[in-house]
Amino acid sequence: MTGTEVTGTEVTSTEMVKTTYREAMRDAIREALQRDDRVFLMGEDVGRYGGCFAVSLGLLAEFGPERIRDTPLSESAFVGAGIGAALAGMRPIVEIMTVNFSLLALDQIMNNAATLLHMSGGQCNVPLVIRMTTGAGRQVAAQHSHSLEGWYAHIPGIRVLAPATLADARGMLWTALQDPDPVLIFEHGSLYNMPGTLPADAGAVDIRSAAVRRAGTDVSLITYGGTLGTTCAAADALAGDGIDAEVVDLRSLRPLDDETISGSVARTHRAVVVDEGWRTGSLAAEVCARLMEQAFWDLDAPAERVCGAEVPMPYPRHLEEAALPRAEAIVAAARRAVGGGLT
Amino acid sequence: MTGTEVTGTEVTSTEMVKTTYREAMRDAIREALQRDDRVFLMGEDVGRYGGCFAVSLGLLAEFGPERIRDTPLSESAFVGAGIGAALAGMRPIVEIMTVNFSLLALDQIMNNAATLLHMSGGQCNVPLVIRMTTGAGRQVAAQHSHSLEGWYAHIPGIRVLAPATLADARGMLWTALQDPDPVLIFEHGSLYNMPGTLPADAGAVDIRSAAVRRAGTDVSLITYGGTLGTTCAAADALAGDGIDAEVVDLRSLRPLDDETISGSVARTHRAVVVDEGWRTGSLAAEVCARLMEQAFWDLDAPAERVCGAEVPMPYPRHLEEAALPRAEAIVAAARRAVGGGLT
Amino acid sequence: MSTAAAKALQPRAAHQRDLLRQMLAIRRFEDTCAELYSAGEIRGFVHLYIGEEAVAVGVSAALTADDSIVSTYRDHGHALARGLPLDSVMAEMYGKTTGCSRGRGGSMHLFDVSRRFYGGNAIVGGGLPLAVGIALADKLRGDSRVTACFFGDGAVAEGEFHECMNLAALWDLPVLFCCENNLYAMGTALVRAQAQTDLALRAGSYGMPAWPVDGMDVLAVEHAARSAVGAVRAGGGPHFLELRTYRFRAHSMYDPELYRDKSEVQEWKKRDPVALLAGRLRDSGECTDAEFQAMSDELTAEIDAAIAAARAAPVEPVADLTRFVYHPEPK
Amino acid sequence: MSTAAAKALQPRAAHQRDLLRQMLAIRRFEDTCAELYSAGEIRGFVHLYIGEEAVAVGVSAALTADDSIVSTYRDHGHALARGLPLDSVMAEMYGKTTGCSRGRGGSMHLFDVSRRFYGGNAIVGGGLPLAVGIALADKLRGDSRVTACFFGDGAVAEGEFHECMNLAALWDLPVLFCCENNLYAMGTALVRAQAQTDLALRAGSYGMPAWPVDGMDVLAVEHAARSAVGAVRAGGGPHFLELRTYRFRAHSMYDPELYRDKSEVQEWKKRDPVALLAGRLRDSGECTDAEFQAMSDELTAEIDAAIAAARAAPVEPVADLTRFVYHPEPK
Ligand SMILES: Cc1ncc(C[n+]2csc(CCOP(=O)(O)OP(=O)(O)O)c2C)c(N)n1
Ligand SMILES: Cc1ncc(C[n+]2csc(CCOP(=O)(O)OP(=O)(O)O)c2C)c(N)n1
Ligand SMILES: [Mg+2]
Ligand SMILES: [Mg+2]
Repeated sequence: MTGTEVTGTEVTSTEMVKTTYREAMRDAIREALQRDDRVFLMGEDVGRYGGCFAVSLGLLAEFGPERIRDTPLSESAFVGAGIGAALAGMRPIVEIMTVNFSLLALDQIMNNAATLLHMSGGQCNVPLVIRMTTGAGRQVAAQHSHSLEGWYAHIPGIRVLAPATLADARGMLWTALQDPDPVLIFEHGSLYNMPGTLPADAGAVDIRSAAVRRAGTDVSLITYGGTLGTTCAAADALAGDGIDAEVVDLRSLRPLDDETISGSVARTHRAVVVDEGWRTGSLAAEVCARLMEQAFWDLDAPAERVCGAEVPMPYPRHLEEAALPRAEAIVAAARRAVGGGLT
Repeated sequence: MTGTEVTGTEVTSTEMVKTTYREAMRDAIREALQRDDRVFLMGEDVGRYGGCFAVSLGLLAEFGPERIRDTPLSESAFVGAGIGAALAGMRPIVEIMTVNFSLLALDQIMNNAATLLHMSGGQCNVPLVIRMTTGAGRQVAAQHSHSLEGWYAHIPGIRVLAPATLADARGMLWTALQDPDPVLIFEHGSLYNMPGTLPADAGAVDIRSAAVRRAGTDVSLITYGGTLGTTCAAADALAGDGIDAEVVDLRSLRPLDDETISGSVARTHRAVVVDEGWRTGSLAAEVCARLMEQAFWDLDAPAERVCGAEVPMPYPRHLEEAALPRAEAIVAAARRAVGGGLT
Repeated sequence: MSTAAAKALQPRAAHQRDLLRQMLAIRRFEDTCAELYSAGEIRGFVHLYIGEEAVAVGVSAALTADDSIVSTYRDHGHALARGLPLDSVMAEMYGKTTGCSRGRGGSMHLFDVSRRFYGGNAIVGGGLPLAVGIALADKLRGDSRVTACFFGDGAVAEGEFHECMNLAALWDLPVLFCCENNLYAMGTALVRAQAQTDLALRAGSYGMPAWPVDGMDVLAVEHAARSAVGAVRAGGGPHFLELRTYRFRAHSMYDPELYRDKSEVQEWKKRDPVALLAGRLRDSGECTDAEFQAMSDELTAEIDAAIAAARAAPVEPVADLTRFVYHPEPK
Repeated sequence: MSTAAAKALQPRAAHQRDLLRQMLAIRRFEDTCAELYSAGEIRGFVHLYIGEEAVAVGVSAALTADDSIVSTYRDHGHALARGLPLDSVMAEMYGKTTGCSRGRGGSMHLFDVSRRFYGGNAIVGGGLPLAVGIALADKLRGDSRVTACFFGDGAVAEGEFHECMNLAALWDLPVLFCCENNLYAMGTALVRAQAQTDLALRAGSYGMPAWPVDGMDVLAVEHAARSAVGAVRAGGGPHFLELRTYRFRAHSMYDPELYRDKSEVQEWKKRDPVALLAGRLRDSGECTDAEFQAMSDELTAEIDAAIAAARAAPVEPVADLTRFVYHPEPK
């Protein structure tokens, strides 16, 4: 759950400026509002309050209440209204405070946003972006600590993104807004304070491919979002032991970039999938199933999963820590894999 | 999507009576209402209409409107009310017409039913049963054809059942009602008309274990619910080719019975997982991930998945059929597996 | 009657004959659908609008081509009244490529974005937020469109209804909420679903103008809709019409109708909206029996032609199964 | 005052002193929580009830031990007023095994089923269906319990609110809906969230008795609650109280309060419910400054003891991480 900065793959030669994940996200929203009249931001407390994670702080003053639109507590209606506005030609960014409340809007996402294009035989465009915070790590207990992006990745008709770096926080939104289909962006709550630098002219990034965040030869550590930092820390620890781990950041959870994932495993012959969500039925399960299908003969040991414990998140810090993927567990899994899965 | 009868494992010597899946379910509800005062059935159109699939037909006359309780169209409120009534000592059976509408009640299921016991440090009992119809096969298109039981199997704190036989339709409900935790029962819409016979005194069955519906040595076909019939048909076809398939009916989707699943694959060394849900993030993915973890060294070929196509269900019959797991696809996957996954 | 007065009546008569023709088209279309369903030519869920034709036709008459419409799974009437070509709707029932949704949607999911008809929606209440959003887009752009949103009495119990009433009223959005109160949600009578059965009063509690309308009288519906649409377009914020109507047929093709008396249905059939207007126009000489018969024959021919075309039309190839899940990747 | 009259007043005075003590206990408890939070001893989300104490205390005074309560994430006041031992609530803030939820829940999830306190709920509106269900169980069994359900003005916008009002009214369930209208949902003022800001009127549209109450005056709250609880218990169906109150502190510990003026807060603080009752009792001689100070000192000692006990208490072992996800398998 650390906010260690992970450097993106993009390298440029322009001036570098200090920023945070939160500011990168805010800059992305500001840029979108400036570049395209059809863009507006809508959600609970995005305006006067400044966003429950302060992402949109200041934007109300800059763009006014029509484009930075506070909504009542009505997740289903305002997400659905975002879909309707997209149908009618706008480019809404809808913020759901956290993934925990998105269940109240899931019918609209599943049965309208993801489905209208197909049901209408290709007529209905839903160029909508939905942003929400996900994940645990702040002791906010059972109803406020879900990681459900894996569920959303099950739904045909939408794209699901998980920016884990400053560059992706800065760059994924604009690309998502250009996409004719609905895109969901999951921002892990532990990342907002992550500091770092970005090129002054940082902008749109590709949203189709996974990224190798660290190259390695002995084992592929495959993860995304909030656990990228922990996974990189595990890779560091493994390096100390002489195990050279590759770290793959999925970036796009739907569709998955099979080529990069399988390509990595074809080189390393071992895989550990790290996912904060509850283990059973996690996104990690899907990655393992694909490795089974696409990389079975490449694997020298069974792919391992390091996931969230299957428990509604307990409040106390020691239990929350125990419930979340920790670097030691990743290290142990990687060692098992390198040992052939036989230990 | 055929309703071929699949015989349960239970064998008794009492008189056999003709019945259907629908009647077996109705008998189970009736028995529960008779045996336990605390039981009542609540949901949309369960009373006057007789249930949208006629499962509760006649029960209103028998038990009256307090115990066969029609609700307004308010999925979240009446599912939540079921949770509250269970908390307060009743044993409600809540019917959600179909899984498609359960998204509107998902917050209550996830954040209350599944979570109250833990959040309260063990104080809050939620002995609730929620029944719903699932699945496609009747050309009812994109918003009415979901198979989301795999999602529910992701949630710690609930049990998820999928009766695929008459014996299970007749027997799972009572056992579920005795369980102190919330239990979800998914009834595939294509099964209701399935005819067959049951012992006159058929009753409660275990809800913890998977069942081997057909023993075999060459490949394990692992499935549940609506696709059990198709899978058995595929096994028959394979037998004609000299491939002896074992058919495992998961029965309980959460928790999964690892012992039976891995045990089967340890014997056959090959697996095909069949699941009507969309492939990515399906329950089949979880089964494959577990096979990776628990049976990697037993597998002579990668486990295969035969799943629903990743598309909001189209209306026309030919496209719906193409979107659903078909016996031919299962046969082809089994052949690939038996051929070592190399073809 | 003076010649001048008679002349002034001409367009009125033509208009009313047109309303009658539209209602009759829906009636004939759906009678035919019921037959085709029994014959196994069309499948899935089919919800007939028979008895409620005055609502769709009356409301649609008050809208311009530039306004938007959101419908439900009981959408044949709304679609035809909106002017979707009958043959494209019929082809959709057959699941053919020539259908208004290329056959992918079927009865419950008729779409025609060129006519701003944003589709049948099979989740009760699920269309309301779409209507709110379409209206929000119009308001943000300063367009003077109105979005008409149809839904049943059953939808009023859903939380989504409440959220949408509040949003539309709070933001003063140009939506016309058209509640088709046919007294039943499947088998559940309004009185067993609503603590407060006066639905217009309920809507009024959000601070929006709302009133009940005789939904069996197309002229009453049109009159109410015109005044509501006018007010909405003039910036008066959302309006709500409770259209009191009745479904003559079963809820869907599966419904044994255990929940209501035949006599109740018979009572309502006395107020059949098609017969009501046809009778008036006959009495006033504006549509004679012969003219009515001609209209009917024309429709029969149109429907027969639509069936023939639908039967002959191609289906989407299986290879295209997953088309329209996403837009094609830019090359 | 005659001796008889003074005697008759005794129980009243004792009762009012008790109300004061309860409100003060909540105030002191929460002031302490704020400090402990700053010191990093307690974590997670903590929502203070300071300013709203009269609501919980007044409503709880009208309930019997056999009635049920459903609360929100802003639940310290409801829990303490219900009689949950202060030290078990404090231990819960520390996440200790001696906490009222064994430390698993934390501030937002206080539970005590032995006192029929069905918990803090952190999904806005999420507790309402539970209250409806508990009341349904009581009604089905013929128990004469009342279920009091607390929720904020923000919850009124959620669809769940609407569904639950309707269900409770339709089925005539013994629920007392206690809407804590503190004028804000996080940073969103009521006027920017509701088309119709008269929340009692809104509830009335479901056909249930509903009225606004001065939520800063504990006696007014108790009075209203007693009459509502009496009516509910007598079979009068659900009732709704709109308790007009104000939160003196930030929404949670993270909130910079950009959305309201300091002066507005100051205005409301003039109606501080603790000071209001303390002043009255001082003026009437029923609670002198010295008595108030003694009460306050007692509470300080009680809280200090609770902190010491909580600090010393054990945490759940990590080995028990997944305990209470399911009931243990029968052996
Ligand atoms: C959310 C949801 N719940 C349940 C259903 C099943 N269902 C389909 S139509 C219907 C009745 C709706 O009644 P009403 O809104 O009055 O419309 P009507 O059918 O009378 O036109 C029900 C319960 C559904 N489609 N969506
Ligand atoms: C469904 C849902 N949406 C959003 C939130 C985030 N949230 C927590 S409290 C709150 C404001 C609630 O306001 P109100 O109901 O008035 O209660 P108050 O905090 O004023 O006591 C919000 C938006 C939530 N917990 N649940
Ligand atoms: Mg109706
Ligand atoms: Mg509030």
